[in-house]
Amino acid sequence: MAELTYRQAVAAGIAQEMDRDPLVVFIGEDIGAAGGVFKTTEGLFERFGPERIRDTPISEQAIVGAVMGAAMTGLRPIGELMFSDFFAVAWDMVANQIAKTRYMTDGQVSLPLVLRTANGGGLRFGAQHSQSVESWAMAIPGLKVVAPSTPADMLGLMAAAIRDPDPVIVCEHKALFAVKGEVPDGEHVVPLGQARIARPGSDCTIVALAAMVPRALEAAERLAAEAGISAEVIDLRTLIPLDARTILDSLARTGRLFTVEENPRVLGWGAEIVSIAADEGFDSLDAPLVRITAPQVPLASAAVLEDLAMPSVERIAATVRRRLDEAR
Amino acid sequence: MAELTYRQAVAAGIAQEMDRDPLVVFIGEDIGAAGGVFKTTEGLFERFGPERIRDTPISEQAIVGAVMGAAMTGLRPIGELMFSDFFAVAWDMVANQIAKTRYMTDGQVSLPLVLRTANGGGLRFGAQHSQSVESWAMAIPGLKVVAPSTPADMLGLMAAAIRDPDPVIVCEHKALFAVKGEVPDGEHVVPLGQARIARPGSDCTIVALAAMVPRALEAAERLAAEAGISAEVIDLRTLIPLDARTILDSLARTGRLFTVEENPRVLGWGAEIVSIAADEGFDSLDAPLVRITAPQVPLASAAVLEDLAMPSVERIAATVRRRLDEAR
Amino acid sequence: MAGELSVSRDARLAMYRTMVECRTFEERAQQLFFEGLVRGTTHLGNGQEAVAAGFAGAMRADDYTFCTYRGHNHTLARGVPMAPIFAELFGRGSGLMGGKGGSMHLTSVEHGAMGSYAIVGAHLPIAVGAAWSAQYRKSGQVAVCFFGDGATNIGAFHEALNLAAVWRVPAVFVCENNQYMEYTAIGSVTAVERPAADRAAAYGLEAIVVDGNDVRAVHEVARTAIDAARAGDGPALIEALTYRHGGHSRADPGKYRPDAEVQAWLARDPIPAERARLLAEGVREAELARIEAEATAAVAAAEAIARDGPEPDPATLETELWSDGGSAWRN
Amino acid sequence: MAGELSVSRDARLAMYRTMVECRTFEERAQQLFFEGLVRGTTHLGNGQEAVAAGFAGAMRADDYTFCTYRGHNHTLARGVPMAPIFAELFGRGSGLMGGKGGSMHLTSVEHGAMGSYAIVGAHLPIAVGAAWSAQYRKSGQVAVCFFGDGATNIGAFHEALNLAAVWRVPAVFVCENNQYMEYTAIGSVTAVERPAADRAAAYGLEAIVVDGNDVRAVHEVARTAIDAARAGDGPALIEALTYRHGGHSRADPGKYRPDAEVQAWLARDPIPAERARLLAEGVREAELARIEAEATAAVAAAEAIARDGPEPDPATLETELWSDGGSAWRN
Ligand SMILES: Cc1ncc(C[n+]2csc(CCOP(=O)(O)OP(=O)(O)O)c2C)c(N)n1
Ligand SMILES: Cc1ncc(C[n+]2csc(CCOP(=O)(O)OP(=O)(O)O)c2C)c(N)n1
Ligand SMILES: [Mg+2]
Ligand SMILES: [Mg+2]
Repeated sequence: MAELTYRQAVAAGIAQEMDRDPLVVFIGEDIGAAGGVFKTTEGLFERFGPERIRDTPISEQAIVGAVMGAAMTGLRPIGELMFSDFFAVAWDMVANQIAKTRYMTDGQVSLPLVLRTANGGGLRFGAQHSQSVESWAMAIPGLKVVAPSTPADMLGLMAAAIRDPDPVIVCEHKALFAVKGEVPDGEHVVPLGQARIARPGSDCTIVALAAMVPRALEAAERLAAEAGISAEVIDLRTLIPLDARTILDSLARTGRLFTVEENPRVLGWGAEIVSIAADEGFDSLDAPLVRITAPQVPLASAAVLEDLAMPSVERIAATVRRRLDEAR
Repeated sequence: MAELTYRQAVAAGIAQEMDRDPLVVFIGEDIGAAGGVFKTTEGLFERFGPERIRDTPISEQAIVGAVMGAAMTGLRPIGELMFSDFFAVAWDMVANQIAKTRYMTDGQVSLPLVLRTANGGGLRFGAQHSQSVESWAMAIPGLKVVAPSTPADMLGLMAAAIRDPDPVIVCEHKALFAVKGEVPDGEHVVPLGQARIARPGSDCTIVALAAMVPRALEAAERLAAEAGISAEVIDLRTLIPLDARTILDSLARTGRLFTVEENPRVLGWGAEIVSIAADEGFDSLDAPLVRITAPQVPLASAAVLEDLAMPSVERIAATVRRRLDEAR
Repeated sequence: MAGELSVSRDARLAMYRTMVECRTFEERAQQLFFEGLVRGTTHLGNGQEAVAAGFAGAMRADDYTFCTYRGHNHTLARGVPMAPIFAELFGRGSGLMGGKGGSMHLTSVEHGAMGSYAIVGAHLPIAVGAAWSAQYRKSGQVAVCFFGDGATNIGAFHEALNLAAVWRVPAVFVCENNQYMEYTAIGSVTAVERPAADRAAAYGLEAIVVDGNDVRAVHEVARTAIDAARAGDGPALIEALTYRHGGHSRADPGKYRPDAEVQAWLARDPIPAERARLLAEGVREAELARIEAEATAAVAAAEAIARDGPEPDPATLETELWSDGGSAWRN
Repeated sequence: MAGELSVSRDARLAMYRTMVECRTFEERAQQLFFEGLVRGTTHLGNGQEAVAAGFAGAMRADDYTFCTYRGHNHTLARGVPMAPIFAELFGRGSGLMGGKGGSMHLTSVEHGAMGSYAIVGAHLPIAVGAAWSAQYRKSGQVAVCFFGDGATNIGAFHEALNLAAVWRVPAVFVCENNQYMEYTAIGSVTAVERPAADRAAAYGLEAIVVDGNDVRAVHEVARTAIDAARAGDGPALIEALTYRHGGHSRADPGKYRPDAEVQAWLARDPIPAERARLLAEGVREAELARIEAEATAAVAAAEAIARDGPEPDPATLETELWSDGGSAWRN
C-alpha cells in the first residue's frame, strides 16, 4: 500500500491507463509541461510526451468537441475542464452532442471518453469557480458521473472511467486535493456504480458525496459520541450509474434517510435519491426524508459566508439529531 | 374575452408590455420581419420597428450576453432562444453570468430581463430540438422560471416576466402553440409564483406543467369516469418562485401525490417537489410519492418512440389507478 | 481554374449521378413531407448538390464527413443507401438509425458519414477531433466538415478553426454559403462580405472561394485541399457560393427572398449546367437519360421499401444509450 | 505616434498617479495574500498599469468598464476607493460587494466599473449589450472591455466582435496581450501572431496594435477609439502589448517564462519609463515623489480600514439574489 494524495491519485490513475493503452490521449489547458493548475497532471507530460498530452487554447467547446470526435474515431481521449463551472461554456457539446449521439445513431457511434474537472467549493474562489455541477451532468441521459472522496477511489474510479466504453464525467473535488490516503499496490480499478458503506450504522442513513463524505463521517462520530445515535454513512461515489440498491437496503434497516449535498438545494442529486426513496422505500420510512444542502444562492467568496453555505459537520450533526428527536 | 392561440398570446404579451414601456426591447434570430420560426412574434416588427425588434446572427452567447449587458444598463430586454435546447450553447451566460451577478455584486446590478424559448417535445424534431430544459434553469439560483399551459397564462405570465425586476426564463411549449383559449380583455398580468388548481379533487394530487397539464386533466376525467377516482390537478405555471404551499395544502387533503413530467426522469422538477413533500408533507402521506416521467433516454424522433416516451393520458391514468389500488 | 487537375470521364459521370440522385431524392422527400409521411422536419439540399458531389468525389472511402441537419445530400453522396434514409425520415424501425435520429441526424459510420448535427456549429469542433484522431493514428484519413454561412458567426466555428490550424489537423471546412440562414440574409448579420473566406486569415489560412454550383470547380478545390490535408499540410477553409432552391425547412416557401434573386440562382442550377457540359464533351444524351432514369427508379424503389418498413419496436425506446445496448442508470 | 493629440500636464500626472496607485496597491495585495489575509485567489496587474491608466484617462465618468478577474487595476483606475477593494479581498462585510464576490469580481456600478468576470471571454458579449443599451438610449456612453490574449480563442470573443460590428455599437475592445494565458504562451495555441489584431479584419475592423507599456501611446489610441465610438462610428479592437511582472495568480512564481524574456520586459516597466519622461519634461522630482508617497499612504490607510472591517453578517448569506433583497425561491 502506498500513500498518495487525492491530487496524486488523479495523475496515477491517468498514468496507469495511459501505460496500458496507447489509444488513451489527454488534452486541456495548461495540463502539459505546467502539470495542471491544480498540479493534478504533474509528470504526465514528461512521461507520455506531447503527442499524447496536449495543451489547448482557451476553447472549451473545442476541447470537448475534439474529445468527442476523437472518441468516435478510435481513440480513448480524456479532456480536462479546469474548473467544473466551465462546463457551462461547453454545455452544448456535453449535453446535446456527447450525451445524445450514441442513442440518436442507434448505437453506431461509441464514445469512450472522459471529461475530468475540478469541482466544488471551500477554497474561497467565488461563485464562478466553486460550483458543484455533478447534478447538472446527472440529469442528462447518456452521461456517467463519478465523484470520489478518497485517493484510492480517485485512482480506481479514474481508471474505470477511462476503460468505460461510454462518456464519463469525473468530478475531482478541489477541497480534497491535499487529502492523503492509502492506495492499493498494482493495478487498481473501482467499478462504476457501486456505492460504499463508509460507516455502518442502524439509526439512520446519511448519503454523501465527495467532500461531504468526510464531513458526514465526522458528524456520525459526533452523533455516536454525543447522542448515542448510530448513523450509517454511504459514500455514493458514482451518481450514474446510481447504486440505488445500497441506499434502499440501508433505508430498510434504518428507516431514516438524510442526504448531505454541497450544492444549492433545488434539484441537487439528493432530490433524485429522495424521490426514489419516497416511492420504492416508502414502506421503510419512519420519518421525513431530509436534505441537508447549501442554500439556494450562489457561493460567496468570503470565508465566513462560504463556510456558512456548505453543510458543516456541526450542521449535519445538529440536523440529524434534531430531526431524529422530532421523529421520536 | 378574446380567443387567442397560445402562439398569438406570446406576441400579445410582448406587445402589451412594449406598448407600456419604451425600455422593453427584443432580440433574437429571425424574430423580425420573419415573425419568428414558430410565428410567435408576428406583427411585432411592423408595430415596434427595427430599433426595438432586432434580428441577430446565430450567436446565442452574444444574444444572451447582450441581453444581460442591456439589462444592467437600464433597458428591459427580451432575448429569444429559438429552441430551448440552444440554452446549452449559452449556458455560461445564463447560469454563470445572469444568474449570479446580482448576488456577487451584493445587489449593485439588477437584471430585469426575459429569455424566452420554444421548449418541449411532441413535434418529432428529435433529441436536439425537443428537450424540456425548465429543470436545468430551475436548479440555478438566481433564475425565475415560467412554463404556462394556456393562452391566458402565456400572455399574463409573459407580461409579469417582462415587468419582473429579475431574470425570468419563459418556456413556451411547442406542442401548445396551436391551442386556443380565452384571454381576458384589457391589460392582463398573472403574478409569478402562483400555481393554479386546474381541477379540484380529493383522492390524489397530480402536479403537472405546460403540455402535461391538458394530459393530466384528461387523465383525471378518465379516472373519474372509469374508476370513480377524484384527482386534483395542479398546474404549476411557475417553477421558481415555486408555489410549494398550494402543493402541500393539496397533499394534506388528498394524501397522495403524483408528478407528471415530460422530461427524462433523473432530476426533473418533480424530484424537487417530491423532496419537499417527503419532508414537509410527510405526515400527510398515505402512499408512496410517484413520478410519471419520460424514461432516462434522449427523445427519439420517430412518432411511435416519441409518443411512448412522453407521459400519455393513458399512462398517467393507468399509473394513478394502479398506484392507488396498490396503496389500498 | 476548373480542369487543372485531371478528372476521368467516369468520375465526372459519377458526380453527375450523385447530383441527380440527390435532387431526385430531395424532390420526393419534399412531396412525402407534404403527404405527411415524412414527419417532424426536413431541410432539403436542392440546389446545393454540386458541393456534396464535388467533395464526395474527392474523398477516400475511409474519410469522414460531418454535416448539418441539411445533410441528405452529403449522406447520399457518401454512398449510404436511400431506403434506410427514407425509412428514417418516415420514423420507421428500419430507418438508418432505427427512427431514433430523424432527418436532421442522418449517420452511417460504415460509410464515413459521421453524423448530421442539428445545433449550428457544433460539429466543427467534433470534426477537429476526428481529424486529430486520424493524425494521431497516422491513418491518412481526412475529415471534411460542411456547414452553412450562418454557422460562421457562432463561437464553435472560431474555436474549431483556431484549434485545427494550431494542431495542423487533416480537416477541410466547407462553408456552403447559400446566402441565408433560416429566413434572414447572412449579409444583414455579418460584419464581412464573405462570412467564411473573409475570416480565413484569422486562422492563418488561405481565403478560398469557389462557385458552389459548378461541380467541377468544387471538385478541384476539394481535391487540392483534401490532398494537402492528407499530406500533412494542415486544414483548409473553403467557401462555396450556392443557393437553396426551396425554403429553409418543412413547408417554408422561402418568400423572404426577392424573386429576381431566386430566378437568377435557379438559372444557375448546377445540374443542367453540368449536363450541358457533359453533352458538349460528347457524352451521349442517352447515357445521361439512363442515369436520370436509374435515379428515379432507385428513389421509387427505396421509397417502396421504406414504406413497407415496420414501425419501431417499442422495446428500442430504451436501447443503445450505452455500449452494453441498454440504458440502465441505476440498479 | 504618441503626442498627436494634446494631453494636459494635469492629465499626464493623473495617469501617472493612477499607475503608481495600482502598482502600490497590487504589491501590497500580494504581500497580504502571502500573509493569508487575502483569501482564495488574486490575479495581479503589475506591469500592465499603463493600459488601465491610459484608457481610464480617456473615458467619461459615465462610460462603462468591463474587465476580467485580473481587474484590480481597471477598478482602481475608475476611481473606486481602495478600502472597500481591500476589504473585498479580505472577505469582509465592508467589502465592495460585501464579501460575496471576492478579488475576481470587483464591481462598482456607481463608478462605471460594471464588473470583473472570471469566465474567460464572457464579458465581451455583455459589454456589447451595454454599448447597445447606450446606443438605444442615445446616452453617448461608451463601453470599454478589457480581456487577455487567451480570451481571443474562445467563442464568445468571436460572437461579440461580430455582433458589435454589425450593430455598430459604441464599444472598444482592448486585448491586453501579456504573452501568456495561465502558464502557457499564447503563441503556442494561436493560429496567428497577433491574437487580437490579426483577427480584426474578420469583423471588418482595423488592426490596431499599441505599446501597452507606454501610457501615452495607450491614451492616444484610447481617445481615438473612444471618441469615434461615441461619435457613432462603431466599435474598435485594440491589441496592447504588455507583460505581467508576476505569476498568473496566487503564489505562482511564473517560472515557465524564460528569464531573459522576463528581464527584458521588466526593463520596459511602464512606470519608471513614464516617470523619466515626466522628469525630462520638467516635472519636478518632488512632485512625483509626492504622488508616490500619497499612493503609499493611501494604500496603507485603506488597508488599515479594511483590516478593521467586520466579517460579513451571516444574515447576508441569503440576501440580494433578487431585487427585493432576498433569495426566496418558494413559499
Ligand atoms: C445554435 C443554434 N442556433 C440556432 C439554430 C436554429 N437554426 C437551425 S438552421 C438555422 C440557420 C442556419 O443557417 P446556415 O448556417 O446558413 O445553414 P443553412 O440552413 O443555410 O444550410 C438556424 C438559425 C440551431 N439549430 N442551432
Ligand atoms: C472559460 C474559461 N476557461 C478557462 C479559465 C481558466 N483561466 C483563468 S485565467 C486563464 C488565462 C487567461 O489568459 P488571458 O486571457 O491571456 O488573460 P491574463 O490572465 O493573461 O490576463 C485561464 C485559462 C477560465 N477562467 N474561463
Ligand atoms: Mg445558409
Ligand atoms: Mg494573457
